[in-house]
Parts: sequence; structure tokens; C-alpha cells
Amino acid sequence: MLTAQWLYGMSGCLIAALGLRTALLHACLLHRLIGINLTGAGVFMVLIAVAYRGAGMPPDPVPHALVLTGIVVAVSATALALALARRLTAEQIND
Amino acid sequence: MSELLSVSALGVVFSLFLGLLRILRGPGAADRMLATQLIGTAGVGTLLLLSLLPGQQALMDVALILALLAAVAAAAFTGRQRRSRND
Amino acid sequence: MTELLIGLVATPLTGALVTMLLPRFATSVAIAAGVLTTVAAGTLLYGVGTRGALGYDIGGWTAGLGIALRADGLSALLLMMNALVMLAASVYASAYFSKTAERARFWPLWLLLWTALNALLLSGDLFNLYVTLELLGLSAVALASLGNKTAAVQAALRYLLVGLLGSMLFLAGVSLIYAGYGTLDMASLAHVAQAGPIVWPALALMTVGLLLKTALFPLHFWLPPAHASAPAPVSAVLSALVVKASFYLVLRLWLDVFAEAVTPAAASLLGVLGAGAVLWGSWRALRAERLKLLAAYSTVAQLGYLFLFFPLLQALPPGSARDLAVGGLIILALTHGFAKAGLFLAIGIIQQRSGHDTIRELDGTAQRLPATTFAIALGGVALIGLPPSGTFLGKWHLLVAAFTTGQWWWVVVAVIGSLLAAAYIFRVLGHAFGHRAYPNQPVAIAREEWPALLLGVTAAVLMGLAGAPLWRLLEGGA
Amino acid sequence: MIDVLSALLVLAGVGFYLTGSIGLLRLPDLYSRLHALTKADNLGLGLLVAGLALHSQELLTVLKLLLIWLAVLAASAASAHLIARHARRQETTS
Amino acid sequence: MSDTSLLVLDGLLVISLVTLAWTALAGSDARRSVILFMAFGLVLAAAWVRLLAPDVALAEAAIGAGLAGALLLAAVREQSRQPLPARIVSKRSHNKPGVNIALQWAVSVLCAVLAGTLAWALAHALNSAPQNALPRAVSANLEASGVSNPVTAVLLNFRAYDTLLELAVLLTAVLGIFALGPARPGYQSAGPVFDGLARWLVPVLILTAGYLLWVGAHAPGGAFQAGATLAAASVVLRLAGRHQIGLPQGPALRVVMAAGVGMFVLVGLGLLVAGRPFLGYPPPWAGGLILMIESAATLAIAATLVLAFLGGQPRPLAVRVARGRIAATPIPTGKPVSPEGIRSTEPHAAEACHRIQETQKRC
Repeated sequence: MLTAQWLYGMSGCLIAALGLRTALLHACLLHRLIGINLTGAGVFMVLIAVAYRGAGMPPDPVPHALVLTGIVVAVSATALALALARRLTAEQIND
Repeated sequence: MSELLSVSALGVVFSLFLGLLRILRGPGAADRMLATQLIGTAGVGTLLLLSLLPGQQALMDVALILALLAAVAAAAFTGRQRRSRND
Repeated sequence: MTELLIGLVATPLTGALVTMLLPRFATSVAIAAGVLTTVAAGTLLYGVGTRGALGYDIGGWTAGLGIALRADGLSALLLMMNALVMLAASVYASAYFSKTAERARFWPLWLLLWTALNALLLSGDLFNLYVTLELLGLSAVALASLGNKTAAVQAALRYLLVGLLGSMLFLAGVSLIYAGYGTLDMASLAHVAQAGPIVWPALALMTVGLLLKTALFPLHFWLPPAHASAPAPVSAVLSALVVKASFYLVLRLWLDVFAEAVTPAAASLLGVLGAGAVLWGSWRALRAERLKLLAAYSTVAQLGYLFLFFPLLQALPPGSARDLAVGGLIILALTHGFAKAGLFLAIGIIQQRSGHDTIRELDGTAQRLPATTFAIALGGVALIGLPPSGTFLGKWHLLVAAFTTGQWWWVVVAVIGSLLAAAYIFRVLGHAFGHRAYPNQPVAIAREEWPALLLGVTAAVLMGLAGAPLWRLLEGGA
Repeated sequence: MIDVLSALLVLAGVGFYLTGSIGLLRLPDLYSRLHALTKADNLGLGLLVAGLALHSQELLTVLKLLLIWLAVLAASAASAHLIARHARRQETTS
Repeated sequence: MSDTSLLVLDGLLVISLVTLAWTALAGSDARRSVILFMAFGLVLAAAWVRLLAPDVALAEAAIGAGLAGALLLAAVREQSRQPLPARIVSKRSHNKPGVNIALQWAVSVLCAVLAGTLAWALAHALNSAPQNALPRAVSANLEASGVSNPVTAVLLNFRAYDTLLELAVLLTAVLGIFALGPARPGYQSAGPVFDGLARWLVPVLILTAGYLLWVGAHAPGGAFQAGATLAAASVVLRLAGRHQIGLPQGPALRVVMAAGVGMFVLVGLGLLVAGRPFLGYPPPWAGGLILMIESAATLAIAATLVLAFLGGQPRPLAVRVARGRIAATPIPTGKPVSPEGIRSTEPHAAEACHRIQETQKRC
């Protein structure tokens, strides 16, 4: 049992929950997006905590690769959401 | 030496933590950005200290990226958009 | 033979790249890629039928270290449905999008969506499924926003946020599985996963995420606006295929990978939600003012029927009765895919020709667009579940399973749902055959009406006849 | 001997870091905070880099350290300037 | 490092992360939240380093803290310039307060339950013995993978198919962004200090990107980190008010966007034709093939991220380039474009913009 795994893993769960709550409840789109991104970050923390094997031990590289993929996917989704929001603002001004 | 490195790293992390308090306190966006800048620099310092521990040379690259991208973030904070397409 | 599995992903993906690089030839390239993919799906279906389940290790690495693609009867059938619906909708879209700029935007995203659907159905790896879910979600959102009206963009944005949350929950579940079992390969997980404190929460998180994407009542709130405001061919595949893809995953996880961990209470919960979807969706469809909204709510209801099977399958012991019920579930899903796609395509024609899709003002449509109206009627027959449609067959097995297991209350739900479906379909047809004499001559638009008609015929007639070979395939391939 | 010197430099650097962040926390307004911070953390990092460079044996490492220091120096000077200007502009427009 | 000091470090990092997440999510000031989110990214990068995940730390520093922050800041800036009613606020928050509070409680409880379940299951997983079969398999096959950095081996060899689909996700996002309309207006030229910053930062960023790409085979680094760094170079140019930011135009741009997926598919299908499995690199060639794919992927990732920052299809530059005022080279020529230079092309630019305005009416 490693304390670091517990610390980071559990706070990952907490951060994911906080992000999820904002993503569902907040009125402002930007906050919702940040919420979704933080949910992702929380899940990534869980994955990297699972990969950790203690100081001086090589960690499991597979979750690292998964998180890298996840980061890129998250940033592309965020970019698409921002572009949609921009378009929507423009439409609303036209109306 | 490694003990000195880790204690110093802790010291720098502590200053990072102090910067965090300023971020939380604000009051303006510029204050927060400034504190983010400090967090970036402190992060660079920590990484450099840790990179001298055996087997951690790669951290120097992380420090380099952190230093460069902190500058990009500051630029993004201050850039001014054109009002319309033709000015 | 096994190379077909990667070919089914690589063909539409390559097509997407080529249409993007050569926008001038986009339509012909896309149709060619579509035909190729359909041929591949057909060959795969034949292969699975004759040889049983197939697998392909990408990069030659054993599954677990690498990623494996797998196709059994279930996935081969769904792949075939995908291919037929996508191909029909592609032909339709080649007439629907008339401007070059529109086509240049549409085709690459369309083929990426196809790639995602195929990749999802073939993937044998939990994390890879997360990536395919995101690919499917983003391409669906991008296509849905092509409507380019405020409503479409707004609905697409909500669709995106919901989809992202869904995949995050799914990923959280996947992380737990990896933490507990150290592998992401579904075939090996099926052997080692045990009911317990790791699998239950993981399965719950993944299921909630997938149900959000499948739009199961009460998580359906995002579906009607997104499906009702997208361009017609996009609505067709969103309703017929995209929600079906995440449903397929729920099925795969509950019946296959984590079957050990499923409890009767959990299955009943899904059944109750399904019942809510059937009743609420049908009711809203009956009250809808616009055709597209009607079709979208009808999707919510029809997805509900699929979930009614879960408590029944949980109660049935393994054996021929259970296999028949599984077959009924799948035939229901397939028929809905064909019927709903045909319906949306037909609605698209009406919307384009008369400039609106308000149900009350449909009078005379039957005279002006006879073939289109016929396509709607065919889709309607399948949605209500009249014989000889596949839905009839599927619901029949639902009834049999319900009575075998003594859970007769699901039958009540199915009957009420079917009556409501009959009511909303006949409401539309009643208006379409309205008495007002229409001055115009009948119009026929081959490239748009044929796909809708063929999909309708498949749903209302062919699927009902396909029962026997389908069961054989499922038994051999599963 | 070199080890002691290097250790002293590193410790001094950490000291500057801490001073800078305390300044950031305690000083009354943005501009004085800015001043304190840029001086302190650049010096802090500079001393740190000097200490670490003395300690390290490889030339490549030393060069990389120097590059990082220069990067931070220039980036933080420029960004402090930009942030100050931004804040100034906000003040005048509001 | 001793156990105690590690514990103190962990404590500080975790407290910072949770506090930053909490404050970034609270409140209604979008700019404040974005800055806090960026700070969260910085601290998260430190946490990845602490957990011995330097590859992830690199990506987080470049994408999480740097580019995602720039993206969100640009969006905030644009939003804050709109009149208030046009800002995107969902209508739900304005109607009945009673329903609202009930909804808030329900969602909060739901999230707490989800987090609790997640934590409970994680506790069970962490309590059991760690699963080491897969990491062992990775190190056993590392030799044959063509690279010596295990993370790169997983990303581009063992699980290369994931990476292929992930590049497809990026491509989809940028095609979707393109379909939504033209890019947001550029930035004002920012004066000498910013120009000075850009003039040295851009080449250093480009060099660093190349270095990360190269080093990824045997040390932390690789296509994502390199792509993000390269994109940052372009973003800096954009922020400095340049019009030419290193993005190719027209068909060439589409080629670059498709390059990542394209190279992957080409290599995969080529190997298939040669009788090997899809993406099954022959070990002696693996290193070279991976570097080839990664180079193409770097360009595609960089182009995609820059386009995401622009927020739409870039405006045609043909007019200005034809007049020879701005060289069409990706790397800055060292001579910044003066404000006068831009102003003198104004009529042409205005003409080009007029066409775009017809489709979007308001910029």
C-alpha cells in the first residue's frame, strides 16, 4: 500500500465529482467546459495514481499512454465546443 | 547532496504554495496572472532541483516546456483582438 | 478473411481523407467508399455465419498488450445494418446537399462517423472503446451542427456536452477496471471479472455514461432537439445508428463481459427506465407538432423497448428460450434502425418540398409525394409492430419471454406503447391523406425517394422474413 | 569546496524564491508586487541554476540549464511588462 | 527523497489541486476561472512529475496549462466584448428558484454518490496487490518495439490503433470547427516588447518541438508534446498580431491536417500489403516507421491546435502574399511586420473581409 496512490487517487475522485457538478449545474458555458475538463483531470489522476509503484520503482507505462490520449481528446472536444459557442453567440446577435 | 536537493525543492514548492494564496485572493485578473507566473517559475525551479536526482534527467525537458509555455500563456492573457476584420 | 475487420475501419477512414483532399470528387469518392464498406460488411457477415466469431490482433501483438478487433454474430449484424443504412443515406445525401461547399464539409465528417461506428462495433478493448465513443460523439455533433440554424447549433452544443460527460463517466469506469484487473481486453475480462466491489461501481459508471449517450429516459432530454434540427440524412443516422452504438455497448457489457456481476435488481431498474421511455416517448410523439420531433420522440420510445428485455434475459436460464429472446431484442433493434432511417429520410423530402414539417399542415402530401408518403407508411408499420415487420417478431418474443418468466407487466407496457405508436403514426397518415385537393402533379425524386422506400421495405417486410437465418447466425457467432 | 559553494547558491536561490512569494503575498498593490516578484524569482532561479551548474558534470546539462534560465528571464520580464500594461489599460478604460 | 519530505510535498500538491479545482469551478467570473484552471494545469504537471509520469507532465504543461488556457482565454475575451444578453447563459437558471435549489441539491447528491462509488471501488483496487502482468509484457517486448521509451512504445506500437483513432478525433474536431464559419479576428500588433518576445520565443519553441519529437524515442517526449509546442509557436505569432503564422493555405493546409491519420493509414495498409499485420512494424524498421508517423502526426497536431485557437477557417491571405509584403515562410523572417505595413494593405484586406462578412454578417 502506498500513501501517494491513495492521496492522489482519492483527490482525483473528489475533483472529478466537483467538475461533474459544475458541468451539470453552472449557467455559463465556459464554467461547464472547465468542469468537464476537471472531471477528466480527476479521472486521469486516478489512472496515474494506479500506475504509480512507489519511489524508485518504474511505473506502469500503459496508463500514462492512456492519459496522453485522453488529454488530446479532451482538448479537441473543448475546441469544438468553443467554436459552437462562438457560432451561437454570433447567431444570437443577428437575431 | 540529494537531501539538500529535496529540502530545497520543498522550499520552492512552499513558495509555489504561497503564490497559490495570492491566486485565490486576487483581487484582479492581473494579480492572478502574476501569481500563475510565479507558480510557473517555481515549478521550473522545483523540476530543475529534482532533475539532478539519479534517473530524472528528463525533468529538465519538462522544466524547459513549462518555462516556454508560461510565456505563451502570459501572451495569451494580454493580447488584444482586433475590433473588426479590417483594422 | 480476418483482414476484413481492419478493412471495415480503414476503408471509410481512407475515404474520409480522400474526400477531404479532393473536395471536387467528394461525392463519388464517398459513394465508392460506402459501397466498398458495405461489400466488406456483407462478406464479414457471411464469414461469421460460416466460420463463427472472428478476431484480429492489430500490429500482431496479443490482445491485452495490443488491441484486438472482434466480430461475432451480434456485431456482424449491426455492422451490416450500419452499412445498409449509411449507404442508403449516402445516396440520399448526394442529392440533399446540392452546393459544392456543403458537400466538401459534409462528406469527410460523414465518413469519419462511419469509421467510428464500425470501429466501435469491432473493438475488443475498453479504452479503445472510449476513443471510438469520442470519435463517434464529435463527428455526430459536427454533422448535427451542419443544419447551421441557431436551433441546430444550440442542440449540437448540448449534445456535445452531454456526450462528453457520458464518455468521462465511461472512462472513469474503465479506469477502475484497469486498477482492479490490470487489463483492458474484454475477452480476458470476461474470464476474470467477478461480481464485487470493483466490477459493480465500474459497471455502474460505464452504464450511466452509456445510457446518457443512448438517451434512455430520463436521460433523453438532449435527443429530441439534436435529432430534430439536424439535416435529414444526419438525423436518420443519429436516430437509427448512433444511439444504437452505445446501446450495443451496454448489451455487450451486461450480457457478455460482466454478465457475472449483473443482479436482477439492476436489470429490473433498466426495465423500469425502459418502460418509462416507452410511455413518455410515445406520449410526447403523439403530442408533437412537427414530424421530425415526432420521429425523435419515437426514437426515445423505441429505445425503451430494447431495455424491457434486460429483466427478462436476467430471469431466463441459459438455453434456447433465452437465445430466442436475445434474437428478438436484436431484430427489434435492427428493424428500428431501418424504419427510423427511412422515416427521417422521407420527412426530409417533405420538409424540402413543402418548406415545413408541421403535421397539421400535411394535407395533400399523399397526392403530391406518393412514394414518400408510402415510405412513411412502411416505416410506420414497422414502428407500430404490425406483421410482417421485424418489430412484430421482436415484440412477439418479448411477450413469450415475459410470460415464461411470469413478468407479465412488461407486456402491458409494450401494448400501451404499441397503441400509442399506432395513434401517432395514423395521426400523420391521416393528415397526409387529407381531403384537400392539391393542384400540383405528383412528384418523384428518385435519388431521395428510393433510399427511403428501400429502408422502409427492409424494416416492414424483409426483417420479418429474416428471422430464421438471423437466429442461426447469432447462435453460431456468439 | 565546490559542493559547499553549490549548496550555498542553491539555498540562497530558495531564499529568494520564498522572499519573492512572500512579497507577492504581502505587498499592497499590483505594481509593487510585480516588482518584488520579477526581481526575486529571476534571481532565485538564477542562483539555483548557478548552483546546479556548478554541481553538474556534463556540458550539455549546463547549457540546457542556462537556456532554461534565459527563457524564464526573458519570458517573465516580458510578461510582467505585458501584464502591467494590461492592468494599466484596464484601469484607464474603466 | 525522504519519506517525510515526500509526504509534505504530496500534501501540498494535493491541497493545492483540490483548492484550485474548487475555486476555478465556483463563482461566475469566467476569466478568473480560466486563470485558476491554468494554474491547476501547472500544479497538475508538478503532480505528474511527482508520480513519475514525465511524459504526461510534458503534455499537461504544453496542452493543459498552455494551449487549452490560451484557447479559453481567447473565448473569454470574445465573450466579454459581447453585450450581456448575447452571452451564453442557459435559460434554466432564471426560472423558478425553488425548483432550481431542489435540482442543485439533487445533482450535488448524485455527484457525491458517484464520487463515493468511485473512491470506494478505487480503495478496493488499491488494497489488492498491484497488477503487474501488463507492465511486464511491455518491458519484455520493448526490445522489439523500435523505441526504448515505454510510453512511446505503448502509444505508437502496442496501442498504435488508439493513437490512430485519436488523430481521427482531432481531425474531426477541426473539420467541425471549419464547418462553423471563419476564424475569429486576429490580434492587434502588440508593440516592441511583445515583438521582441515573439522574435526569440518562436524559434526556440520550434527547435524545442523538433527536440521533443526526436527525444521521444528514448526519453519523455513525442508527437503530442512536440505538436503542442509547435502550435504554441504559431499562437505566439498570432497573438503578436502577425497575419502569416506559419499555417499553409488552401489544399496544402488540408494535406497537413490529414497528414497524421494519412501517414498512419498508409503505413498500416502498406504493411498489410506486404503480408504483415496492420501496423505490425517489422522490428528492424520499427524505429524509423515510428519516427515517420510521429513527424507527420506532429505537423497535423500542431496545425489542428492552431486552427482550434483560430476558431474557424483561416481567412485567405492571398491578397497580401501576392503583394509580397509578407513572406510565406513558416518561420518569421526576423523583420516584424510594422503596423504601417498592415495598414497600407487595408483596402485589399477590407475587400477580402467583406466577402466573409456576407456569410457571417457580424464579426
